[in-house]
Amino acid sequence: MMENIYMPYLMRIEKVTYEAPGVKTFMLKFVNNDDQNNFNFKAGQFGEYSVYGVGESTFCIASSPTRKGYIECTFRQTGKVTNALAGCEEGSIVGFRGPYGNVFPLDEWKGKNLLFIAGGIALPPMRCVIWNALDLRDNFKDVTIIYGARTVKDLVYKHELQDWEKRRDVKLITTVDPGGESPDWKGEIGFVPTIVEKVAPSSKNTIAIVCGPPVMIKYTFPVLAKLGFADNDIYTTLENRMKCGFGKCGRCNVGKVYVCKDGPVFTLAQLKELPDEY
Amino acid sequence: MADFEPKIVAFVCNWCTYAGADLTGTSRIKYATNVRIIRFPCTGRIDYMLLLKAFDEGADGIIVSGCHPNDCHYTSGNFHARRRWIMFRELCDFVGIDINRVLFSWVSAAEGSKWADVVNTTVTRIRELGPYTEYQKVAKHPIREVTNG
Amino acid sequence: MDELRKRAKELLESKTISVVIGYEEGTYNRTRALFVEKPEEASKLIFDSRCVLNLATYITKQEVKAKGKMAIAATIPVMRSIIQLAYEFQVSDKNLLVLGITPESNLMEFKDLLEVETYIHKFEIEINASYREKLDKLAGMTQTERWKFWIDELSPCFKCYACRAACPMCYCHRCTVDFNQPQWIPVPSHELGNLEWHIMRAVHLMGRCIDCDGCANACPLGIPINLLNKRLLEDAKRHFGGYQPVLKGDHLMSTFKPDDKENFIR
Amino acid sequence: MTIDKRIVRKEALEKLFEILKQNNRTIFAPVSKNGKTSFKITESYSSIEKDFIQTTQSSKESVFPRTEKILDFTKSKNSLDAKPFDILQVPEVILWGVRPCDAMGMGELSAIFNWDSKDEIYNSRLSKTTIIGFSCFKADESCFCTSVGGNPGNIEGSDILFTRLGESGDWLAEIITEKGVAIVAIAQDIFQKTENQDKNKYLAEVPVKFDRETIRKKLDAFFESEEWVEQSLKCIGCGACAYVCPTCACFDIQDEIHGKSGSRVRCWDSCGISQFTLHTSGHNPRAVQSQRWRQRIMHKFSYMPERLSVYGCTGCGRCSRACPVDMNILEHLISIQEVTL
Amino acid sequence: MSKIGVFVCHCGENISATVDCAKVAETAAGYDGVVYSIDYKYMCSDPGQSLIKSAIIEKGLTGVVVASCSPRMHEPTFRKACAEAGLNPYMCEMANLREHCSWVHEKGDATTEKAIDLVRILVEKVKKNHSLNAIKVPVTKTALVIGGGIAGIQASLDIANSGHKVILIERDPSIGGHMSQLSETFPTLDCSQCILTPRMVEVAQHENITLYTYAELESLEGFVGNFKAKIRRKSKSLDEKICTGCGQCTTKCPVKKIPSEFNEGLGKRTAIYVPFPQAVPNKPVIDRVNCTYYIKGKCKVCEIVCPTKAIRFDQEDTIVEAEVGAIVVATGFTVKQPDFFPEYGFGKYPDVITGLQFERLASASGPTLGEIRRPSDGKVPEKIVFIACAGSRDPAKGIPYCSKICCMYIAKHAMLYQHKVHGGKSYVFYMDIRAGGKMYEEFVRRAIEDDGVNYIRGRVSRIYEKNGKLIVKGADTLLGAMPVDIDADMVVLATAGIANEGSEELAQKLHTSYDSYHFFSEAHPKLKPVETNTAGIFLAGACQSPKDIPESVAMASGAAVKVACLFSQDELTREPLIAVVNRQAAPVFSSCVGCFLCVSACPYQAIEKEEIKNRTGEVIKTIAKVNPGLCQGCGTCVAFCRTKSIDIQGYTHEEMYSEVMALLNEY
Repeated sequence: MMENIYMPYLMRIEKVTYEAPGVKTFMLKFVNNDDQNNFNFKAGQFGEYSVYGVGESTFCIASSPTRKGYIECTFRQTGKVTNALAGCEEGSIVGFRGPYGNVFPLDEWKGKNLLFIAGGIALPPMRCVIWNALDLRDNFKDVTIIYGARTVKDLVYKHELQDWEKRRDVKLITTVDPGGESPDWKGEIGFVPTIVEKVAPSSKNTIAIVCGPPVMIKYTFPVLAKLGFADNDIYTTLENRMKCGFGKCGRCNVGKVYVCKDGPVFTLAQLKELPDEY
Repeated sequence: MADFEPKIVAFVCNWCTYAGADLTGTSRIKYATNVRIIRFPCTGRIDYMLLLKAFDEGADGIIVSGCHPNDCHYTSGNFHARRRWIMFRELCDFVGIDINRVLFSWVSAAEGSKWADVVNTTVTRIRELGPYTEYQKVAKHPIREVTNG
Repeated sequence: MDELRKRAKELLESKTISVVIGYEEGTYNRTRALFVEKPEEASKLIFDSRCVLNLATYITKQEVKAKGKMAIAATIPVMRSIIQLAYEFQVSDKNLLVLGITPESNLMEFKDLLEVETYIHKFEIEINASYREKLDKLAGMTQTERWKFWIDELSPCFKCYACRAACPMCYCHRCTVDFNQPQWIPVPSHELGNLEWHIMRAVHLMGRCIDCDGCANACPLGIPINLLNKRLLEDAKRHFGGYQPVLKGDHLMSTFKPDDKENFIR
Repeated sequence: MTIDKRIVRKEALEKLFEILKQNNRTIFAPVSKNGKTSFKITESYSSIEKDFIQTTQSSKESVFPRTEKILDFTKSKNSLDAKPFDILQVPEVILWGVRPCDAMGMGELSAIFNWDSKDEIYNSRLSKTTIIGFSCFKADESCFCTSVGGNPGNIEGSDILFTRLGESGDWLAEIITEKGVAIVAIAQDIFQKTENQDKNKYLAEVPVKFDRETIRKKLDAFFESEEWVEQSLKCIGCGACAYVCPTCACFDIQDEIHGKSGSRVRCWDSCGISQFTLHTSGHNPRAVQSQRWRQRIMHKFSYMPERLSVYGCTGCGRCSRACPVDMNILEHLISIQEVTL
Repeated sequence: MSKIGVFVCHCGENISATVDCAKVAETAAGYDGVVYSIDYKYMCSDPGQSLIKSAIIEKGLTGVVVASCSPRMHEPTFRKACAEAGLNPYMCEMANLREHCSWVHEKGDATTEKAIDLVRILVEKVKKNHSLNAIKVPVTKTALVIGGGIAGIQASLDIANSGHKVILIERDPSIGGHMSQLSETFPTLDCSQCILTPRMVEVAQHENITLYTYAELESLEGFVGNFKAKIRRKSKSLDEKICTGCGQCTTKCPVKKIPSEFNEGLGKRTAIYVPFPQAVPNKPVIDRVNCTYYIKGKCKVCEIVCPTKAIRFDQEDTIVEAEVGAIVVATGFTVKQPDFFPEYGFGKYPDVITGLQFERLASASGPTLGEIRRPSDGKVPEKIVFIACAGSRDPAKGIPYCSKICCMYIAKHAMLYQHKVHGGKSYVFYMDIRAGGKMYEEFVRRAIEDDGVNYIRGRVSRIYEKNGKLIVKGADTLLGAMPVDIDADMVVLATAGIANEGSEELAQKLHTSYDSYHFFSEAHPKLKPVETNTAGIFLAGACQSPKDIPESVAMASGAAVKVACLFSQDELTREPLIAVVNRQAAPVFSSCVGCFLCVSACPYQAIEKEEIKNRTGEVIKTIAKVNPGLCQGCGTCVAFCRTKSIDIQGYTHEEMYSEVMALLNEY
């Protein structure tokens, strides 16, 4: 007997965290335990989150697969569904389908340095893999995180940023766009690509993972190239519009690729193969 | 249809009819309980889609009411609304929506008793017409399973 | 027809016009839109009684606009659409030249839209007999019969939006059906969604529809949706003395008369 | 590969229809209304349209309805109850009068709905549908099944395929699948034994217009071509082509709710409509119509063969007939084959 | 994340008598998003309000629904309470359980059911509500007063005295208006000029008032607090700064036969002239139409005689641009002119004159130095007839309204006549005597009883001349319509007061509305008599309808106070319940397609075009923009917009939609 692949898991909102203006993080727990026990995912994967009666919306799982028993998602209020999600309180029930898509190849990265570069609301997809890596800290050499946002207000995961700040085994550089700083801002000031050029570690034996708004990505890639990163060592995630999540509805089809199946994680090398329809 | 209690929605403007209905209250004039008032700034604000939505969600009758001509708090909102309704009524009638279930009226802030009267007449009328099953059938079960029309 | 080709050729050669929108021979003995950008291709242009597609739809299409100044072979319905579009600030003399085609299918070039306006006002918007018959038949039905008629007619609609796409007046970048906060019109194609979509469209065309039948011709399922617009056209005539597209002045639905009839209001 | 071949006499076809009805199957057959022929639930044999080249819409709707429930739910404060669509509700259906190109389309749909995760709802609908195909004895200028691996008498996808044997009016019935066998079983005396018959001489002439392999190869390098802009200039961006297509399967998922309870439905969508890929941010990966037209062709003739190892076109020519602005896919494919890069 | 609090009020017994308030509160508690729900005896009482406030703070409420009386009653109260507790006031909604439920229905389940529905509707609405902040518009604290009659003068002085700048413009060479033409004023018979001229001087000398005479409004842009006015100062052919007003020029000017406007044509003036002796400013202007130099190109006598060489023949009109925050329209009225009464032989018989002309005859500064002498031969009329309602209250003549002032000034005229011409006989033909007003009725009585004016109730059918007499054919309706013929020496017509010429064009320049008689329309006939539909533009005096002096002055002061209120704050704060056009990030910018059909639907001209330019400055999109200063929030545009691009704060699509949904569905 086949399963109805459109049936979401029922999830109860355990905790709501306000991250930044219009940005919230939900901690979701499975309403029924079997679901929870059968569920596992890997860093980089995403899901379809739904408010019943409103619809479904696609975004990544922001918590690490190493943290069991719950998943977290962080979203910004932009459309119909995210607005509805934002209207939910702790205790209310939402739907979750997933996990979908490919993953960050952490195993392949064993013994390498990791350079995470994130901008604005694109830290969440990164956070998943960051925690994953940190939880398996010994597998990797240096871990550097460069994170920027428009203003100090817009930085997400402020509490975790402090944790990473404190950790000896992580090098965290935060930056805000010029004019976005607050009086007591101690971090960098400048656009992410500029900062990357300034502080990035050597490209030698290093994997760069870049997530952020299109503009940021556009200008960061050349910098990395200049720093000597190979296209195969640069990873990013794509966010196309999706409905089904498993390569049927046709929305995320870019060239021969279905972002929902072959993505969302791509190396720069792979991206260069794709037509510019993402 | 003795035990049929019509659901009636009233879209009214804040300045005349809503105030008129307030007066009905302060003058303790009794009327049927079937009506629920939704307040708009002006009849000019009332979107025709809301009338359809009310029927979608199961209203058996609708009252739309505002200021008398020339009394509009915004001078001409009710005039615009009136012209819109003239056309919209024709359209509804043409597609077979029962326009006897939509009652338009001007009720000023001074016409407390008229409001009670408008409500009661509407309720009686809708009682006679019965529930709007014709429309509700389509609205509540719009999907024809496995069909090519 | 030759005049048209000749003129098109001249305009393109002289570079006063970057693209001429006209008709070419199509399949199934139909004609279809042709966009002439090279003078030598002007010879492909044709015109005859089969040319009913409302080309005005293309003058608001971003890819066509992008080509530069347009010239358009315009029959009277097309000219009406153009004037209404100009009234709504979507086209102007700056980017459009009208190569009018008279009912006698003669070429009639217009200096500017003002001339076009004056010209089309010579012709009343008239609903032809066959449709008048259909309208009367429907008017004769009981409300329930009409309801049934429309539910049956509209339920096959699968919301391909060909009617919208073919309509020169449906140039909005975001149609009400694409508006989802709140979701005024159900997205799926079903009886309610279809009914509300077509009612909404008819309302939005009040005082703007110029009766070109583009929507009905476009419908792959042959649904007579234009009956709605025709009926409203009639009503506009009955209640407000009808309308004609104009370049300036009041729009039927965004104005009013203190003595608009209100016998239906208590 | 056919299991068996039988003869059905001219007048016996109606009997078969009656028998199927008595076995209370829901029968969808071509019926004509204001100039358009489409599949409708049909009670009487006489109401069936017999002299048609192609129905306006494909028969895909019986397996992939334009709007179908995928789940129901009821919500209340802090609790929620959701039920998947009950596939047992799916009725036993007979598709009568399907053209070979349509039947072939079912295979391509199945590929889409099963290449990755298996779509239960689609599959159950398909499994409960018996397809009684009728070969084409007529074709028109839009038909090009022979250019995309089909032919007017193609058995692929049908459970039984009828071919009219010329003037005699008798029918050759090719029983192709077990479902077909089951039909024969309930109407034994209608399906008479026969010696081998050559149906080909009775079939419509559909000349080959292009070679899809050539086009597929060409498309690999064709992405940036100006041709797409040329071809799509007159495209007004509606979904007609996709909705009449037997293989287009793009869909949208929407929730509908009245108060506490509602359902999640899947409904057709089209890559030709500008909203299809539009992000809430306002960014649109396929911002102009030429990109959307390219997507349609590339998807059918390049991406699908590559990823699903089937082509997304059966040559039924419906999109050409349905297009409000007369974009003729055959013309466009031919020019793609001919244009030199 | 919505945390809604529901507060159900018993209003003593008013609600709880027929509605089961506890049940309402209890049911509401069950709704999604409602985290606190309670009923209480008096929500509007201090303990009631603090109940709400503490709940907001303790439960961290994001929205409040107070189910009590009509929002028209207590909305401000509860919104204020919420604000005090740190919740945005517009996150508070009221369900009307009293006026719309408990008071109009009998006790019973149905009534409670309705109450529950009403609450649910607003719970769902408030979930969709957005925090709103009052709109602030800067104010230019200068007022423009149009018209220098008594109303304009009064308004200017009041505004100026409240410490604000005023620009007063007057079409004629001098301020003063009709009042300066009057002889005495009813009901006190004090001399008009004696009370007016000091005011005129005060205006001229007031440091806060800039006076432009011989000037008109050219055009007006902007909105309340921020108008930009262009004022045309017609050339006076004179350098006012150096002119001393010695009067040499006016005495020497050869063109002496021009009928004087000030004297209503009964006197003459020169081509370069000062309208009247007490004119302010008391400096001449050259009437170019009649000046020989401008006609024939030579003369220049005035230039020659002018001791200060102040004459400037080549002077041109100048345009003054002024930024003003408010405008008072006080353009006054005029009276019906000759051709209008053929049956009365007006124009044909020089001795048939208007009331205003009689004022000049009776005025000490008039052409006859205050003696009543008839225009034709200067003879003192022994018999005089006054005809009331000459034109007024006469639908046939297109003036159905009552000009209001005539009854009183006719009584005054008759009285003055009796005082000045001893043994003279005066008759008044009237329809009704409308003498409403302090000491008015007494005044009329005095005319009749003490001064023996003969009042005849009836209309005059016609007037014709017969051997030097004007035969007035009338009828006395009190004596059964008995015909009355009077052989009068002079006839005075109380001609109808009508809108000033040009008032229509002015209204259009100001974007304000005017009535079918071309008088300016007030915003509300009862409650906003001095406002217009355009915020920041006010009315004073007879430009709105015929008025007598005290009324005009009162209205002027009223308008002045309105202006002063406006100017009392540096920024106007307005309720944010106005329309807004959505804006999105590039490349969309807005869903508005710029068809601008909304523009003609807006009663307040509040919708403007906004051009969106790219970096190189070229216009890539033109969309609608609502001017928050002008929008009054009616929402007509909202229902009209096809793309749903305009929405109205406080009554948004989402809010109204969810109200309807909530109303018809259980939750």
